Amino acid sequence: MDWATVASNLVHDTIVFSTALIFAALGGLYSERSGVVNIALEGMMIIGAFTGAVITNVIQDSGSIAPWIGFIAAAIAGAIFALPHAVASITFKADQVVSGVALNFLAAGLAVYLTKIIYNGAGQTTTLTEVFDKWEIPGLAEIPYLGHALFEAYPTSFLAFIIVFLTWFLLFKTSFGLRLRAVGEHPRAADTVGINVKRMRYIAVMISGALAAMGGATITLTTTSNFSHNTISGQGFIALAALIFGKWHPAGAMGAALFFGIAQAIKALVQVYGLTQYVPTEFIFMLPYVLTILVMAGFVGRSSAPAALGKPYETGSR
Amino acid sequence: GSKTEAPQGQTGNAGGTEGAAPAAAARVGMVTDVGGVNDNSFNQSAWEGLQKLRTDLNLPEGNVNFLQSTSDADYVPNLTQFVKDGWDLTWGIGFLMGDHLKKVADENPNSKLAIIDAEVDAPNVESVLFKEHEGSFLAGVVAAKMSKTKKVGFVGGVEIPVIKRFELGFEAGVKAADPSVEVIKIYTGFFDKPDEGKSAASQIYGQGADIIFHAAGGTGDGVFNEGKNRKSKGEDVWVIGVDKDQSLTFGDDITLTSMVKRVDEAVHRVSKDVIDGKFEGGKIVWLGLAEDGVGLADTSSKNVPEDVLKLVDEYKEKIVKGEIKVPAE
Amino acid sequence: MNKAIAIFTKESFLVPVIAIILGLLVGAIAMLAGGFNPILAYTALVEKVFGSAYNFGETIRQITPLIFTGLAVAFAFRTGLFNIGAEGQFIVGMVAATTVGVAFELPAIIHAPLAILAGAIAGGLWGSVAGYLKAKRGVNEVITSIMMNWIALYLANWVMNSFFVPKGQQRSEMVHDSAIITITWLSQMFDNARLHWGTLIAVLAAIFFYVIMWKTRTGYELRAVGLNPHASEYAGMNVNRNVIKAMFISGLFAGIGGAAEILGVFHYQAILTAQPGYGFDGIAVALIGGNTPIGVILGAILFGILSFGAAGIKFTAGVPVELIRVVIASVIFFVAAHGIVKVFVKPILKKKEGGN
Amino acid sequence: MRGITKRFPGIVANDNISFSVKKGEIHALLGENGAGKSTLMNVLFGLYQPEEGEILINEKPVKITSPNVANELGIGMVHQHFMLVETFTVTENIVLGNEPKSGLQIDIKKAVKAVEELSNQYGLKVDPNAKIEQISVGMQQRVEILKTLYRGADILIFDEPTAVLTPQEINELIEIMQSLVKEGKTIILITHKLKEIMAVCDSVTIIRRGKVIDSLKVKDTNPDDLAAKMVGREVNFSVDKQEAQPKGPILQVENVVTRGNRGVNALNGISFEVRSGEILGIAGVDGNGQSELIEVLTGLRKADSGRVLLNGKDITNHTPRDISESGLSHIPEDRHKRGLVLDFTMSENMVLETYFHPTFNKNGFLDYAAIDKHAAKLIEEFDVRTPSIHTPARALSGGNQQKAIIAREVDKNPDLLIAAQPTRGLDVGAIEFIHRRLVDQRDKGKAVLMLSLELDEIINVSDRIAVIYEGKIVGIVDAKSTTEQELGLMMSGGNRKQGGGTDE
Ligand SMILES: Nc1ncnc2c1ncn2[C@@H]1O[C@H](COP(=O)(O)OP(=O)(O)OP(=O)(O)O)[C@@H](O)[C@H]1O
Ligand SMILES: Nc1ncnc2c1ncn2[C@@H]1O[C@H](COP(=O)(O)OP(=O)(O)OP(=O)(O)O)[C@@H](O)[C@H]1O
Ligand SMILES: [Mg+2]
Ligand SMILES: [Mg+2]
Repeated sequence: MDWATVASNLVHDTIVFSTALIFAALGGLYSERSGVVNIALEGMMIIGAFTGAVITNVIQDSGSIAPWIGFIAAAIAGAIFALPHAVASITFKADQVVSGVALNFLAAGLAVYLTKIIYNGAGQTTTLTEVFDKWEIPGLAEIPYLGHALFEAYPTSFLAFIIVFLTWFLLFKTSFGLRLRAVGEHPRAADTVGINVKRMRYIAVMISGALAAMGGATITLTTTSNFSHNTISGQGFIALAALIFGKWHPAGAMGAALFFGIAQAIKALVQVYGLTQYVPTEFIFMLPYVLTILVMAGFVGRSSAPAALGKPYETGSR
Repeated sequence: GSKTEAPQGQTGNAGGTEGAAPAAAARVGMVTDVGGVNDNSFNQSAWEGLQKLRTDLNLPEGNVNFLQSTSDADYVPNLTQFVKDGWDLTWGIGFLMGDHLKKVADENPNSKLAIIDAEVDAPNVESVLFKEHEGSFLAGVVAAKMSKTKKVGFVGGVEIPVIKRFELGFEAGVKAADPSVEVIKIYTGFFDKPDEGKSAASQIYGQGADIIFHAAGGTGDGVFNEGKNRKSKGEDVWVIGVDKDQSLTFGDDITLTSMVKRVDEAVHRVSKDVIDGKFEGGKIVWLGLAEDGVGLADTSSKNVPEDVLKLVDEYKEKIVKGEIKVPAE
Repeated sequence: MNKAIAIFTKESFLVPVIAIILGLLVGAIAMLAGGFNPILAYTALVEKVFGSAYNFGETIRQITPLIFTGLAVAFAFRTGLFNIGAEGQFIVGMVAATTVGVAFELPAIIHAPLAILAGAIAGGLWGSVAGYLKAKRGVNEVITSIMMNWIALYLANWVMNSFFVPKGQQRSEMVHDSAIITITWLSQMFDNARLHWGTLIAVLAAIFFYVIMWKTRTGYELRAVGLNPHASEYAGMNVNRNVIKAMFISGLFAGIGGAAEILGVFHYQAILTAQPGYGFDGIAVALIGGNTPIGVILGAILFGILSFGAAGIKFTAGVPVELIRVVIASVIFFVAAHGIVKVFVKPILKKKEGGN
Repeated sequence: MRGITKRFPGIVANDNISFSVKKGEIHALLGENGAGKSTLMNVLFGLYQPEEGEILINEKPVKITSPNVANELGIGMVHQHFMLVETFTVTENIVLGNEPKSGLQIDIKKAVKAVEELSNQYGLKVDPNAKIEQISVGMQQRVEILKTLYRGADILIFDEPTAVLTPQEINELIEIMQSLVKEGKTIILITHKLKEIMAVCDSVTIIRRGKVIDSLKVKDTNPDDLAAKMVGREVNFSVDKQEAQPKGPILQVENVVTRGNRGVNALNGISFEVRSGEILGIAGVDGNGQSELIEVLTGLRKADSGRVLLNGKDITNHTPRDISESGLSHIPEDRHKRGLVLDFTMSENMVLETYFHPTFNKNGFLDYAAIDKHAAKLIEEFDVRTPSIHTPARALSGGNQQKAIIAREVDKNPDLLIAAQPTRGLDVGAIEFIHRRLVDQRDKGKAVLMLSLELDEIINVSDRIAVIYEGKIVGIVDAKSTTEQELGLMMSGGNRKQGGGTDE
C-alpha cells in the first residue's frame, strides 16, 4: 500500500466527515455574527437529520431526486425550528444559552418521539434506499490520487464548500453582511442608522437553523442512511467548537471543521494499519479532542467573539 | 410496606385493550438497552420472537411488552417494573444487562427471568448464549473462498466477549479455507453509529479488501451503505450481514450472506417453556451450529456458489461433530 | 440570603411554576397529536413515581446525581463560566472512586469517605483544566469542556480496561464493601431501591454551595471575578487563580456525583459506550433552578420525577419516553423566556392583589 | 418639543418638558447628572417613545418612532458613547445602513469617495480606510459627525461631545460646529461645561429633575447664573484652598519604561515625585502614556525597567493588592470597567479592596453586617444617592457611582491617592464635591496624583503640574503661575522645559 493512496483515501474521508460540520459551523456563524449565541446547533442538526430521513423515506419511490427534496425539507424544518430560539432570545430577551439548551432538549426529545410515532415504536427510521450518491467531477476525478481525494464526493460536500464561499462573499462584500456584522458588534449603532436589529437577528437565526439542519440531513442522507437517537450525538457541539476555533470566520470555521474531519478519518486509518498494538484504541479515540485542546491552547489563544454576542438588544422603545 | 401486586390502572398499548386479559393469560416482558426494539439487530430479533409468541398463543396485545432503557441506571428499575408487576417472565437482552439482571433476580427470588448473551448465575434465571464463533467460522469460509483480492475485513462494535467470538470465529474460518487471505479488523467502539461503521468500511475497502463481515449492530448499517456506494460505482465488493438475514433489509445485491443468530427462536422457545411450566432456572444454554442457534442465512445460495456452500456444509459438519474446535476467546 | 430565597418570592416562584404547567401542557398537546391520552399518561407518571416504595426510592436515586451536576453547572454560572463539562467531571469522579474502592482495602470509616474525596478531587482537577486553559491561554471554556468530556470518556475506558476489568467482562471488579455507601436499612425499607448516602451528601453540597458563594471571602472573589474581571483585577484579586478555583469547585460537585453513583448505585464501573448524560441534564437542572442551590435541588427533583416517571407513561399509556424530554425542554424554554411566562403570570398576580 | 413626559420604572425622567430650537442656532441643553437630557434627546431621536407630548419639526407634528424616522426627518445624533463599530473602517461606519452598491456588492470605492468629499466640505479630517479601533477619540467623533452629515441631517444633536476630548480637540470641534451652523445646520448641544456654552451657543435650556427651569439667550446670562439655575443653589467654581504645605516625597517614579498595548514603549523613562501635602496634576494630550502610567503605579501593568517607590519602599511590579495595602488608592478612569462590579450591591462594592481585612473577614467568612454598616456610613458621609445599600451599583447615576468610588478610595486613608479623570461626565455640583475631597486629602498631609484631560481642572485643583508627552515628563510648572497657553504648548511637545524632572 503506497502512501499516496493512503493520503488520497484520508483526504477523501476527511471531506465526507467534515461536510456536516461545515454546514453546522456556518449556521452558527450567521447567528453568532448577528449577536445571538447558538448553542442549539446540536438540536438544529437533529431536526435536520430527522426531517431529511423521514421526508426522503416517504418519497423515495420517486428515485434519486428524493434525497434532494429531503435535504431541502430539512433546511426548511431547521429554519422553522430555530424560530423559538429567535423569539425567546430576540423578542423576549431570554438568556440565549438557556434558550439554546432548551432547544437541544426539545430536538432530542421531539425527533425521537415523532420517529417512534411514525415508525411504530421503533427508535429509528427504516434504512433509506435512496440516499445521495457520490459525484465525480468529470475529468478532474480521473486525476490519479488527487481526483479521488478532492473531486469525488457527495454533492453535499461540494455544496458545503460553495456555501463557505457564498457566506464569505455575503458577509464581507454585501451590505447585508455589513449590517449583519454591525448588529453583532454594536446593535445600538446599527439601530441608530436605521437597521432593524431584531429583523436582522431573526433572519440570521433562521439561516442558522437552515444550515445546521442541512448539516444534520447530510449525515442521514450520506453516511448513516437512517435517523436514530444518536445520529448526531454531539456533532453540533463540535461544530460550535469549530466555529469558535475558526474565529467566527467562514474560512476559519471550514478549516476547523476539516480538522475535526481529519482526526476522525485518522481514527479508522490507525486501526487499519495495526497501530493499535502500540497505542490503546482509547487514546486513538481521544485524539481529535486532545488535538483540539492543544491547538487551541498552543496556537489560537484568545479568540475574539462578536462584541455583542449573547447580549439581548433593548431598543428602549416599548 | 410494599404493594407489589398493585393492579395497574390499565395494561396495554395505545388505545388499550378494553376487555382485560383473561386471568390465565401469560405475560412476558423484555427490557432493551438504549438501542430499542428496532435496532436491526438482536433487540429487534428478540422482540420478533415475543411477537411470534403472542400470535402463536393468541395472547392479548398488552401481554407482551418491552421497556427501553435510556441509561445503564434504567436497567434495574425497568426489569423490576415487570418483576414487581408479576409478569411470568422477564427478558434482559444483551451482555451488558447481566449484572443488573442478577441483582433483580436475587432481590426477587420468586420471579422468573431470562437473559440473552450473558451468563447469570441465579436459580431463577435462564441464560441463553450463542456460539457466534461457530457461525462466524462459516462466514469466514465463504469470505475466504469468494475474495478476489485475497483481503477481507471485519468491523466490530464494542470489543466485548460476544463480539470477540464473532471476530475469532471469522478469522479462523478464513484461515482454514485459505491461509493466504488477509483479515483487516476494526472495532468502532459503538453499536449504534452507522457513520463510524461507514468510515471503518471505507478504510477497509480502501485497503483493497472486497468482503467485509460486520458484527456491530446498527453501526453495521454504515458498512452496508459504504458497500452499496462502492457497488454502484462498479466496485466488486460485498458485505456479510449479522444477527438476521440482512439481505432482506439491504438487498442481496450487496449482502453476500448473513451470519444469523436466532435470538428470536431462543426467546420464543424459552418463553414458551415458561408458559408450559418448563422453566429451567439456573440453566445456561449455549446454542451453536448443532442446535441451529447460529448459521448462515437460507438466502445465501443467491450469491454464494454451490461449491462454496458445499464446503461450508463440510465445515459445519466437522464443527458439529467436534472435529474442529473453533476458538472463542 | 436574598438570592437563595429569591426563588420563594412571589414572582420568581410563580415563573417556574407556570413554566412547569406550560411545559406539561406542551407535552399534553404533543401526546394528543401522537394519538395518546395525556391524562392517562400523566396519571401513569405520577403512579409510577409515587405508586410504590420501590419506585419512589428509585426516583430519589435518579434525582441525586442531577443535584450534583446541577450544582456544578450552577456554581460555574455564578462565576461567569459555562461549565458544559460536568459530564466529564462526573466520569472522572466515577473512575477515581472505582480506583480507590477496588484497589484499596481499608476500614469502612475511612474507605468510603476516601473514595468520595478521590472522586471529588478528580472531578475538581478535571474541571480546573478548562479553568486553567481559560485563565492562562484564553481558550474558551465551552470548547475545552466539550472536548474534556470525550477525553474523560475514553480515558475512563482505558483505565478500566487496563487495570480493573477482568477478562471477558465489560465492567470493573466490585468495589470493596467498605467503600460502598448504600444505606442498606433504608434500601430495604424501600423494597431494595438503590438508596445511598450520596443523596444526603448532595443536600450538604447544596448548603456548601450557598455558604461558599454568599458567605465567604472566596465566594465574594469568585462572584466579583465572574461579574467583572477588570474590576476584580483592579481590586487586587488574582483573576486567573479565581477562574481556576471556580472550575475546580464546580468540578468537585460533579466528581462527587460520579463517585456517589459508583459507590451507592452500581458498586462497579462499566465500560462506557456513551456519555452518561448527567452532565448535560445538569445544565437543564441548573437553568430551571435559576442557578441557586435551592433551585437546583427543586429542579433536580422535577427533572428526576419526570424522567423516572417516563417509563411509567411508556408502560401504561404506550407513550414514547422521549415525550418527557419535550416537556423538560419546554419548561427550560419558558423559564428562559420568562417574558412569555409573565404574560400568564400577570393576570394571576392581579387577581391575588384584588383578592387581598 | 411639547409637553414631553417619559417615565422609567420609579422615576419620571422627563416631566412635561417643552422646548424649542430655532433653525440655524446652537442651542445648549444644560442640567445636572440624571436631569433627563439624554432621555429627552433619545426621545427626539426616536430611541425612546414618550408617554406624553408631541414633537414638531418646521411646525409640523411628527411621530418619531425609530431612529430611522429621525434620520429621514434630518435629525442626526452624536452620542456620548460613540455608536461606532470598532472592527469596521471609518467608511464602513459612515455608510452603514445606506451603502452605495454596484450589483450585489457594496461599492466601497464610491463610499470612500463620498466620505472624502464630505470630509473636505466640512473640514472634518479622517482617514476613510482606518479601522475605528485604531484611531483617536477625536477622530472617532468626527466620524460620528460625518455619519449624520452623510445621512443629510439638518438638526444635529451632540450629547456631551467634549467630555472625552482634549483641549485641542475641543477647539477643533467648536470650529466644526460653527462651520456647520454656517452651512445652515441646527445644533443641540448637551454639555456640563458652562464655558463652552458661553463660547459657542446662541441659547440655552436648563433642565432640573426632568423639568425645564428656564430657556434663555446666552448673551443675557453668565456662568454663575447658569450654574445656580442648574443646581438650584450658588456654585463656587474656583477651588478655594490654602497654600500647599508639601513635605517629604511619598511617591517617587524613577526612569520607568513600559510597553503599551501596541508593543511600542508607552512610557519612556518617566520620572517624577509626589510629596505629601500636595496635589500633583498630570496634564497631557490623551494617549501620551497616562493610562499606562497609572497601570504601572497600581500594579496592573509591568514596568520593563525603572523603579517606583512609595514611602521609600520599592513597589515596582508588586501586585495590585500589595500596592493597595502599602497605602495607595486609585480612582480609575473607567468606572464601569474597573471601578465597580455593576451587578454587586453598593454594599459589596464598598469593600471591593478591603473585604479581606479582619474587620470584614473572619476566618474566610465575610461579616456582612459589618460590611453593610461600613457601606451605610460611607454612603451617608459622601452623600451617595442610592435607594439602599443593597441596590446594585448598575442602577445608580454616573455621578453617584463616582462618588461611591471616591468614598471607598478616600476612606482607605491612603498616603497616595491617584485620581484619574475623576470628574469626567459629571455635573458641576458633583465636580465641586469631588474637588473638595481631593483638597481635603491634601490638607490632611496626604499626597494626591491627579490625571485629567481638562486643563481647567488641572490648573484649579493642582499645586504643581507635570506635563506628559510621549511617555515622558517634559516639564513641571507651578499651578498658580502657569497659563493654559504655556501648558498647551508643552503638551504638544513644543518648548521642553529643562530640568523636567523633580527638584531634587
Ligand atoms: N433606560 C433607563 N431605565 C431606567 N431609568 C433610566 C433609563 N435611562 C435613564 N434613566 C433615568 O432617567 C433619569 C434621567 O437620565 P438621563 O440619562 O436623561 O440624564 P442626563 O441628564 O443625560 O444625565 P447625565 O448628565 O449623567 O448624562 C436618570 O435618573 C436615570 O437614572
Ligand atoms: N436600566 C437602568 N436602570 C436604572 N438606571 C439606568 C438604567 N440604564 C441607565 N441608567 C442610568 O441612567 C443614566 C443615563 O444612562 P445612559 O445610558 O444615558 O448613560 P450616560 O452615561 O448618562 O450616557 P449619556 O450621557 O450619553 O446618555 C446613567 O446614570 C445610568 O446609570
Ligand atoms: Mg446623559
Ligand atoms: Mg452621562
